[in-house]
Amino acid sequence: MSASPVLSFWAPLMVVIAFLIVAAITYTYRSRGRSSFKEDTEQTKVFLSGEDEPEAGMRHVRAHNMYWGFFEAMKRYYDPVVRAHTGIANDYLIWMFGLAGLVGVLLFAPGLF
Amino acid sequence: MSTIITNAPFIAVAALACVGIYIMLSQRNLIKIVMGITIFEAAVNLFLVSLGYRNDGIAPIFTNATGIHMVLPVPQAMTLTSIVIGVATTAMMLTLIVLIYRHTGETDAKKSRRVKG
Amino acid sequence: MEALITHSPILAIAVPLLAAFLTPLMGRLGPRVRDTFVVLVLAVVQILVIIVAREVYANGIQVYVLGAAGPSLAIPETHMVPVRIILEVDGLGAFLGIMGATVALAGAIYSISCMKLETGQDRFYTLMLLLAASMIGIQYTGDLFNLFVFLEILSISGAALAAFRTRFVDAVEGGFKYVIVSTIAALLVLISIGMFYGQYNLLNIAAIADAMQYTAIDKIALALLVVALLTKSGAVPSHWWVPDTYTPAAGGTSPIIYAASLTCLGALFRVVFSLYGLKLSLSVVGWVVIVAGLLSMFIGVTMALRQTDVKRLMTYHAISQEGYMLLGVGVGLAVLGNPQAVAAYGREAIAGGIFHVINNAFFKGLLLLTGEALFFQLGTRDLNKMGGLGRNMKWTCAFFIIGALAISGVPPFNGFASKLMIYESSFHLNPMLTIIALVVSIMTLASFTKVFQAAFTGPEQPQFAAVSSVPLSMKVGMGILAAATVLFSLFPQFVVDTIVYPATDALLNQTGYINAVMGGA
Amino acid sequence: MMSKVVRSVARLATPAVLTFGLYVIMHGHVTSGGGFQGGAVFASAAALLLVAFGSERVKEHMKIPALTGIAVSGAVIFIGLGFAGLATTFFYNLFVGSPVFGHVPPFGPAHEDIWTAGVIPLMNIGVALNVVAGLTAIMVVMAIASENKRDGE
Repeated sequence: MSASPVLSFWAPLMVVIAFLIVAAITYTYRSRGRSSFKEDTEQTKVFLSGEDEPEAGMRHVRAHNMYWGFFEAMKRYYDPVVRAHTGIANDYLIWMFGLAGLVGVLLFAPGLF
Repeated sequence: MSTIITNAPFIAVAALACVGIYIMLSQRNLIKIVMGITIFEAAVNLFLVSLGYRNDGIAPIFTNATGIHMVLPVPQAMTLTSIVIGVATTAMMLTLIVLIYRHTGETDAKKSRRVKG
Repeated sequence: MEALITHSPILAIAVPLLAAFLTPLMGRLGPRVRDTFVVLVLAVVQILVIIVAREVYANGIQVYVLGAAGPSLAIPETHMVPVRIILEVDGLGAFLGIMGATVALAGAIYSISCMKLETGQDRFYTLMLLLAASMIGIQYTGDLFNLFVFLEILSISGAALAAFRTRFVDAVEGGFKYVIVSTIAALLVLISIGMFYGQYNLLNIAAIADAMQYTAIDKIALALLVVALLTKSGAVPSHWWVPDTYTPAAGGTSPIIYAASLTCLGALFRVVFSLYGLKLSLSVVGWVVIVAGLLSMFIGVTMALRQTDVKRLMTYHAISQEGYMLLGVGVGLAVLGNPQAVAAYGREAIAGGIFHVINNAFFKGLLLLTGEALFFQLGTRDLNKMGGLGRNMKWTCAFFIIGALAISGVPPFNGFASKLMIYESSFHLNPMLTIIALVVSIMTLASFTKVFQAAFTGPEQPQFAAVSSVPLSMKVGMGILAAATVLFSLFPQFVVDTIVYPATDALLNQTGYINAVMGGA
Repeated sequence: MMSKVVRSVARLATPAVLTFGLYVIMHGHVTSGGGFQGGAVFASAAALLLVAFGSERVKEHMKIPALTGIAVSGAVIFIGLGFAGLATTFFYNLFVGSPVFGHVPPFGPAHEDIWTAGVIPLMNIGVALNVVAGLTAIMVVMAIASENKRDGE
């Protein structure tokens, strides 16, 4: 029962300590910030120019807006993959039997790899 | 000819399995899918029972009988267990189909589907 | 005490099984009695699996023969082969037993509050205990047919739990898909059992492994077993049922069903390593497992990115993380025939895969529970409707952050430790594997950032102003898994040396597994 | 509800079916059969009654909670007998040699001695209770479900 060669150089406690030190530094730095900032005043408004703030529902970036560019760029990958997830019970079974056939063929064709 | 007769159960197994798999893969009706599964299950059960068959064998309810061919009891026990489990799963599937029908008014796998992607 | 240790393997299965049938009787005494009873039983099971594990790690493989004149009387005097049902617990079984029992305990405690308003709770807890019993049974059994029976118990109880809230149409549909897929998987397992019995007249895994010839029929049986168990564990390309089933699973059961599918992954390892071992065409099966792992990782994570249902997103990650385990173990399997490669990186790869199994059961279970907590409080799983919930659901938010960082492999969490082991070792086989694994890890972080941003940050939404923190039992349930995650994160070296490497060595030592039952040197 | 002929025949046949089911259950350890087979025969009487008299009348006499109780007690008997053998091993046949089903049969063709096989006949009874109640409950529930649907349409 030997020690893992990979994990022997991995010390999570060190990372935790480093995180705490950085957090302490950050907190001290933050507390030295401008003392003129007051909560619940004009300063916290979203628009400095005094425009009306939109409602809470409008200010939040919704989940479906995220990574839009990624999906658009990967359209050629996503279209067939999403279409394959039909949700029809028969298709699940077709994939399963197909996979069984494929693995069976691979086992009987040694030398392929 | 005799090989055909001794292998007849296994031919039946293959035929039943093909029928079952074909129904499962091609029929969109949920109840027909369950029927296909049941036929496939019957094929598996027949396969197990035929494994234990011995020529001129008798029922294995003897204690240490010598000189008498007995069919193997273990595949029979396995088949019975599998039948019991089959009853439970079939009941489960049919119950869920009843519920799906109540929710959607459909027994078609495609039309009753509500989640995908 | 001695007797308890001897009988602990069967007790770990039989106690939840008996308790499952006593639960309806307890339910007549009142819900509090029943809930306490269920939690107590699962706590006892937890203690039992730890006793088994201690014994296994101290004294090697534990064999328990049911119905024999003595618990270790594997082969009767009048026979040459084992005829009774034999439980055989090796390092892997003990390891996955601990995983299953912990997740079941957390899920049961979580469910107390979460399911309080549902009807038919007696049946709910009965099914939950059956699921726990079958999960431990699959790991502990040394008998193929027994494995099939436990697989079927797992399928039926899992499907019933997935479909438990029958007022939701997606729950019923998820349960139906799960039951048909797992019935077919179990039937494929049964066919292969028949093939083994027809050839060797044996059902015991160790005895079949001893007699294994790797004939053409054994190859067919291997293909059926691999596909059935890959399907049950939810690997691409037959992962389709996973999101449909886990997403609507009621209360605290989604992590338990997930742990159950990880158990099926353990059964796959058992079949490949202990039943076939060096006799199978290693590179073919190894690369089948690796490719299945890569596909699971990539398709799982890319599909997860585009989901807007919070639990469905997490279930796609379940598939994706399963890919890491398959990758690690597949790398080890591909080089199993080469002792130098095994010593250099193969053992490390398998250990990484197995370590990832237990890590995932904890942090993925935690994430699924937070998803269910959001559903419990908001009545919706739609991320598009959420926002600003970090204000009112602080505990859930904290648990979510722990789980999300751990699953994305951010140091110092345990996900990083196990992924590091997989990266380091798979790099030796083929650098491409590591690159794909790293990219997937980044995309995992991206998609959990999306959940965090959409659900917990942002301005407070007026419709959720009245949302309160989750009840105590749900916090405790999530807390157990979070505590396990944090503990495993802080002391990965200890965990790997005490439980992961024994499990790995148990897989690699096929002769040991055979000799424990068959005797001999 | 079916016609009077059907109902009369069902009334006559039910005792015979039940007796045969009981026979199969109790002789499970010496002849073919056992708890599940006998239980299925026994429960088929419930199917007969359901067909002949309709679910309206049958469900008055077969309440689901009672059936659940019977099924649960059957399972508890089965696993309890397993626990009873725990002094030696789980599922150990502890009644061999005792007055309860304890005869040890001589070697050779079975002697149809019903007092053999130790715990196995008792386990058969447990299984039979479970199967009878379970199958009956399944049939009653399905019958009620189909009746409800008919009202709804």
